[in-house]
Amino acid sequence: MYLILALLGLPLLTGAVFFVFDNLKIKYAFSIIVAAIHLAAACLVFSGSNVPDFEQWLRFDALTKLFLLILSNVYFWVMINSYQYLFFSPVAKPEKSRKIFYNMTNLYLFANTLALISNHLGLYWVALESTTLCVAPLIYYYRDKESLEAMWKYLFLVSVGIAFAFIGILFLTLSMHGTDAFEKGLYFSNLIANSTKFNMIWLKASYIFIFVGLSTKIGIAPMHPGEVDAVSNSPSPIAALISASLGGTALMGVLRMLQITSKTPVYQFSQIMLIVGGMASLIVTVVFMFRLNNYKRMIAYSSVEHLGIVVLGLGIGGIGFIGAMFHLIYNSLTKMALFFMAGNIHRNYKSREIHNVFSLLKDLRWTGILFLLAFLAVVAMPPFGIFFSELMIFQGLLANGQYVLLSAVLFFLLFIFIAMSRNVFKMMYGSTKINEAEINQTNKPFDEKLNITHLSTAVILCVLIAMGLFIPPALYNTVSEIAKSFNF
Amino acid sequence: MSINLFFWGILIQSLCAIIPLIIKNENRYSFLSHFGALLGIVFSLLGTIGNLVFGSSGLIYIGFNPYWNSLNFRFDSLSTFFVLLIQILSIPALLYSFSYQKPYIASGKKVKLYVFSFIMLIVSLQLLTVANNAVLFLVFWELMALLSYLNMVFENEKSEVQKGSFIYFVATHLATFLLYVFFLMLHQITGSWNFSEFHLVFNSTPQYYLLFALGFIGFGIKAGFMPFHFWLPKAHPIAPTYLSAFLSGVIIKLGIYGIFRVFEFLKPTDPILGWIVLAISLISAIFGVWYALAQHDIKTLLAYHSIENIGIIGIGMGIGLIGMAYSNQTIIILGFAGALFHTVNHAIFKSQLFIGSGIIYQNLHTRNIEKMGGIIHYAPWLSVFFLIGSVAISGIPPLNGFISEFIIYNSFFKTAGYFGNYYPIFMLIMTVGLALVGGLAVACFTKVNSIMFLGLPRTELKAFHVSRLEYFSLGILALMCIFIGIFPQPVIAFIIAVLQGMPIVNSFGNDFSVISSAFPAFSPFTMIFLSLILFMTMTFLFKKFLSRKSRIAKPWGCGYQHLNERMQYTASSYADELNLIPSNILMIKKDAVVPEDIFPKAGGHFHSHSHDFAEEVIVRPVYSKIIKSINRIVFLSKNDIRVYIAFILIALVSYLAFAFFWKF
Amino acid sequence: MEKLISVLIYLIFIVSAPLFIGIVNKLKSRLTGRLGPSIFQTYFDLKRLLRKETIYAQSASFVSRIAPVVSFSSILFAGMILPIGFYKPLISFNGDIILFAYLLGLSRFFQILGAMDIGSSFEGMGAAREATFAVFAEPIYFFTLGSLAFIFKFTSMYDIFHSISLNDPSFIIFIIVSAISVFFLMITETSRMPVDDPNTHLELTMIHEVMILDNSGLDLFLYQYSSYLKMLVYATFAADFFNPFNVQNHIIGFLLYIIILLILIGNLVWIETMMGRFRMKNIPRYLLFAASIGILNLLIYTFFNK
Amino acid sequence: MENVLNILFCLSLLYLATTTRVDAYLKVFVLQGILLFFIVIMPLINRPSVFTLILPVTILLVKAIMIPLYIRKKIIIELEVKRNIESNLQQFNFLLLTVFSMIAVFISSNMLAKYTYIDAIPFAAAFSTIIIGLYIIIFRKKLIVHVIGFLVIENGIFLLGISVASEMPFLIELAALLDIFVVVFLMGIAINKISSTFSVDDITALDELKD
Repeated sequence: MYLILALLGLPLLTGAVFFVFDNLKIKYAFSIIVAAIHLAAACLVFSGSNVPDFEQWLRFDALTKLFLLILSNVYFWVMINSYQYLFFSPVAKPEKSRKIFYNMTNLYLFANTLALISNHLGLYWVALESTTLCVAPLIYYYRDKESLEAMWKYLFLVSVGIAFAFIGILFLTLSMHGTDAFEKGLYFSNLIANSTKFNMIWLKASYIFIFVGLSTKIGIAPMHPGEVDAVSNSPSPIAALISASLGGTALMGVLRMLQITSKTPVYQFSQIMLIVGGMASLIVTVVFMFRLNNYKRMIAYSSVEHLGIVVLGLGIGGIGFIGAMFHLIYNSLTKMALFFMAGNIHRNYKSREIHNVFSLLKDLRWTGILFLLAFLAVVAMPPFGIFFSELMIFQGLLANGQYVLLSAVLFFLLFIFIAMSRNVFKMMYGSTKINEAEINQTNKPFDEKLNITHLSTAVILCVLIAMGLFIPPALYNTVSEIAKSFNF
Repeated sequence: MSINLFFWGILIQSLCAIIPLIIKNENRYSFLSHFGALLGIVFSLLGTIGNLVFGSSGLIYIGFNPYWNSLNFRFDSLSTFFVLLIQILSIPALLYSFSYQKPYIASGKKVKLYVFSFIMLIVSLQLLTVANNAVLFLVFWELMALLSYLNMVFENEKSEVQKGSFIYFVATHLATFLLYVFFLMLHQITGSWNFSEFHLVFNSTPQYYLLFALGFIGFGIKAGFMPFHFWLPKAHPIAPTYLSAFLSGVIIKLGIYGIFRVFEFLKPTDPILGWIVLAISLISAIFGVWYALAQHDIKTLLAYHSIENIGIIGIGMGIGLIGMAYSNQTIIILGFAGALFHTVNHAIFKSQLFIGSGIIYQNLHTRNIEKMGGIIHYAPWLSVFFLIGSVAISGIPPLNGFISEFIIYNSFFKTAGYFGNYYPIFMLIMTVGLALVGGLAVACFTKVNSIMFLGLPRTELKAFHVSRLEYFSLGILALMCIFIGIFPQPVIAFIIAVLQGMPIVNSFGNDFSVISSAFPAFSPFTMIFLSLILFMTMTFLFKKFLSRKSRIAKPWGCGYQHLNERMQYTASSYADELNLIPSNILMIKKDAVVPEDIFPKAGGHFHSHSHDFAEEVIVRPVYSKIIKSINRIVFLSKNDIRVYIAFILIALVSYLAFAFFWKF
Repeated sequence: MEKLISVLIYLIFIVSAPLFIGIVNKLKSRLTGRLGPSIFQTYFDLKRLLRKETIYAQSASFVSRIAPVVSFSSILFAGMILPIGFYKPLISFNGDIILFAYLLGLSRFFQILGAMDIGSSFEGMGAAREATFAVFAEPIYFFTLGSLAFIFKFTSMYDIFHSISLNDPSFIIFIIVSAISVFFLMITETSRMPVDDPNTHLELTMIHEVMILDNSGLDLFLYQYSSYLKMLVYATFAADFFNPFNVQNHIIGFLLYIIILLILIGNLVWIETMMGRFRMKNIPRYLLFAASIGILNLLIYTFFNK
Repeated sequence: MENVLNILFCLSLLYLATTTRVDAYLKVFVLQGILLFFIVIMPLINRPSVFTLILPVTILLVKAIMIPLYIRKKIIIELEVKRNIESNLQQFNFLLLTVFSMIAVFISSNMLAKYTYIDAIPFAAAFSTIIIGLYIIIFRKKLIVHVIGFLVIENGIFLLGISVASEMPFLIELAALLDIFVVVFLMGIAINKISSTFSVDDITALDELKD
């Protein structure tokens, strides 16, 4: 019982209480404690201690355990780095946006955890909608034109998307009509148990609506722009939070629907939908990667690409499915590392344009190296985990005999690699076009002290390498349990 | 026992790599890490030799991953050969890198990252050749590419360094993608990740040719065969010289190691594959050396020579492949022995030439040979070592280059002998091709030596500082060249031992008496070359004794007394006639301003530059076409919210239509 | 005993090298109506050079001191491989045709370096031309000798030449074809008339002469002697193709060898007096022509002899 | 009786398609709120228990009174917004589009009604409301109109919920309504900020975020 309290009660309470306080230091301390407790609870849940399911309202199967661990891990790291960020971020009128920062993050944690562990589709929907509401003011942190526009677009697009998801839920109830499951209501356990008795047409329609609706939040093309604008204009801890954890929660809905349709003839269709979604996001990323000049936007598009690969892996099934699960874990870690370092660069170079940032390796010694390592992680260089998960997904593609698809994926990945490395290396070394000497006088010297963001990024990268080569047995068991529940 | 000695050595090296990150003082950590790594290499060298002598082909497990099962290492004969090559070559490379970085440290450049990545590069190379699990192999393969990239950006202020290293990084990444598919398909067919289980019967797998193509092109890009070599002339000149010496001496050989593994996995029994490999290698050899002839930048020239030597190694492997197709053991042995021997030779003399050019670069700060000249008067010993290197590389008798080309010539004659019908004609073409390559190499290296070292210095030269350490590393390599040239027997015995261990050789019957008969007799060589050198010293002493008086005077020059350095032959004029023949392939662009009036005033100038065919005609247009077509997809880029909502509607409608009209 | 005879033959070969050129000059002057120098004039020149003082250029380094020695001794060793007068040569093992070609390559390498060492544009021009024509000479050698090696499946000089038996008519075609291309190889390598005029003194036209322009005294002695030796080596190489009726008796063999040499001299002199020089630009084209003849006889063999 | 209310709902949609003035949009939205109230009340007439009445009353309260008041007070009066809604598609084409889509929806819902257990008219009405709501968002420039379009979509979804007579637990319905209200509330604040920072409140101003 105390686990539920830790997971849900505490964040809600602190979120509400903080409306009264406005001393930032206490708020920071409190939210770190809450985050730590939440992480401890998530680990306990992950390692199998049983939790009451509130007469079917909550559900703790392997999938929720994994996603819960990802969420709390991301939230913990973001909270640690948020204070460092709040004080130095270049904001015109900081105190107004700082006041509501910690309230919204705690409420976000509450809504997100509720969405993950809810067993009822409607409850999941409401929690997802409330996460959007919590995140919207956080995006508007900088209080300038871009962040306002990003917040508006994100809010509008995602709420329209989620409205379509609600239509999907209604279609699901329609498909349940006339069967005994109808009385038992929209509980996942009930839906998964007797999904074979549903009406196939409505099930297919509900799958489409839910997939399209939720993909605005996950960031799968062609519904990705809202997500990309939000991530590229929000402060970097929030950007890390959105791209690392929010994508996963929305993906939970799609996974649940996949689970429901897994025993029915609609399964092949839902897999094709996922593959199409995955490929579309890869194409979109390739197209935009060559045209952009803002490194935060570049990282946003790389998260669209990686979530596209995850969805592609889910659509393939078998070893590809397992690869997609690992890819999700590794992607959340890499995104955090990338965004923290991007935050550092933004703070020192005061601009998000790539051509204004140069000789990173020389001036910001630590940030440069860590940003380079994070970039190598995101581009699937071996010691880091993403290389192994992508290899599993390629293996799944081959097992299905999709040679054409595999070569297309490799082609896109190569060109994304070319575009991204061109941008990152332009930032890394001295810019040859502008005469470096007179530029240096203007914004020198950078304060390159070793602060907490560097330490946390370094720890994240080490965890990424360790988890890449030697997968912990608990994780292996959970992932194979999930695979069994999707009957692979 | 010897295996954990090897791993102890690796441990020491990686520790020394981490030293620079701890110690602050530049000179101290550079000294400590370099000589610590040397100690580590000696340890692992003893380990490899130990287990070669005692022979242990067991698997060494370092961990278990649920999806890639056992991550293990194996010391089979081929990997021991390449590990030994890497370890022997890394000794002079490390010595030279230490002295190369000294002036840079003095001028206050932070070399922490580069020392770390160079030593880790050596460690990852050694582990790469010994890795037995495909995923572990891929991990170390990418690590090698990454670390050599990190090392290549030593002087990253210059834009050409940024461009060249970027092209290198993308090329290796492209090669790795091909290898992903290659190893995944092999895993799918054989169901295991270990190299030892990757052997496949030829006709059982439909995708056999696809697999061969993937493997060959994947490793060929790294080795530098002609059509996929575009990154090599871009990456070598900009890399710091100790890295380019190591890159072309050792890292390219890993492409060859990979191709040997491809032969081992697929055991090709179709001679056409052999012919394809032969054709590609002949083209790489001939055009490699012809491009080298047209270059003015010493390191690009040496890079193209690496392509030529890789071509010669490829010819040896092609012959071996044909032998495998007809399962005739003598041909296999001759072909592969020639290839392996030339790998050793090339690693030795190419590192020597690169180190020499590096020393010159450090003193003259230019790589353009047209600005050099007359260095022999300032650094005689350096020019002696460079001369030995260039005589060896063009395959001239007393030195080691000749021995490996001799084996390959013999394999031509033996192949023509064994298989009747058209083989003699093709083998004749191969012999003449190789002879042409030899002739061009002679022309190219006479050009390089004479323009750089002999004659009058084109830019005034003051002091020419070469540290004792550099002389020592050049000395080791020169001695190796001469020793192998005159006493090839020990290296031949070692290569025969390696060949016996290779499954592709011993699976066609293992009565190794046939091997000794297949090999041409090497005993006369030692006798001939020794007497040749003895005769030369005798005549030289005789000449010195007989000519009682010799005088130094102005060069004759048919009576014109005021010879100055601008009247000398330059590199482009020397090679001009030879470059005219394939001028459209070499794509030589000449811009010359010729003063017309009778008494011409100053201002005339001549500059010729050759562009790389593969890059200008294949890589650049394809790349720009793809980028153009990507940018043409513009409709996605309107950032108006109504367009986003319209996307949602369109996606919804199209999915619904697709769902209800799709028949399943 | 066998070894002793071949050593003796080899010594005669070395001593008589200048004589060969002497006879050629004598015959040439006779044909052009001049009395011409005595056939031993070349020996006198060599003796004169021995006494002369060797002068080195300022810009010359140790390379120009060792270059004549290396090129002289490598041609000497190349001579050892050739079966002179159909005798078993001093060095003969499987694959010595490759050693022969590359030894000549070694002498060429150091001769070019010696020329470039002085740093004057004349030597540079000679060296560049020498390097270019050498690139085309090697294919001719390998085409002719290689095709014979493939036909007879031997790779040693002595075995190849001994397996040519002229009594079988199809072999006569091979011999004639390869003789033409080898004759052309001889002319290019030893810089005789159609490719390069040996006794011209107009620097712009010289190839071989200009490389040794700046050498004097003992160096010139060594270079002159090695060019005479090279001439005799290529003449013997050309002569060896005509091993008539696989004669066993050595004395008759040696006499036959001398007769063939004289015929060769006649040929050489005839061409030198009759023909002018080729233009420098299209010499590579002639060399390629000579090389393509070589491949002809292999085609003949493989296709007709099925 | 429900069918009559649904048809009235479709009529309100058609009216939406024709008007060009903003406060007309608002009036139609209020009408739809009232219609929804009656549709929900209709089946509950025969068993009037307080508990079941909470839902329709909240719908009436939220949809008919609170949101319109909020929009009218906060947006139209404070910002003296220009009356007409600029649209980037002539009115006539927009009307044609809505009519065609409604026809298509009605045909397809009849076809569906044969196979599966749904009654055609309410389903068609709900679905066409959703689609028309989308058209309003896509083809109008004003931000307020976008909000109203979003609310029309919410009405459509609610109508769909009722027509499917889903046993959605009471708490979830209420939470959904609450969510919608908060979203509109946030959008209202956002529009305030946009019109103050961008000085013009139609969508074309929002193109700062280039790649």
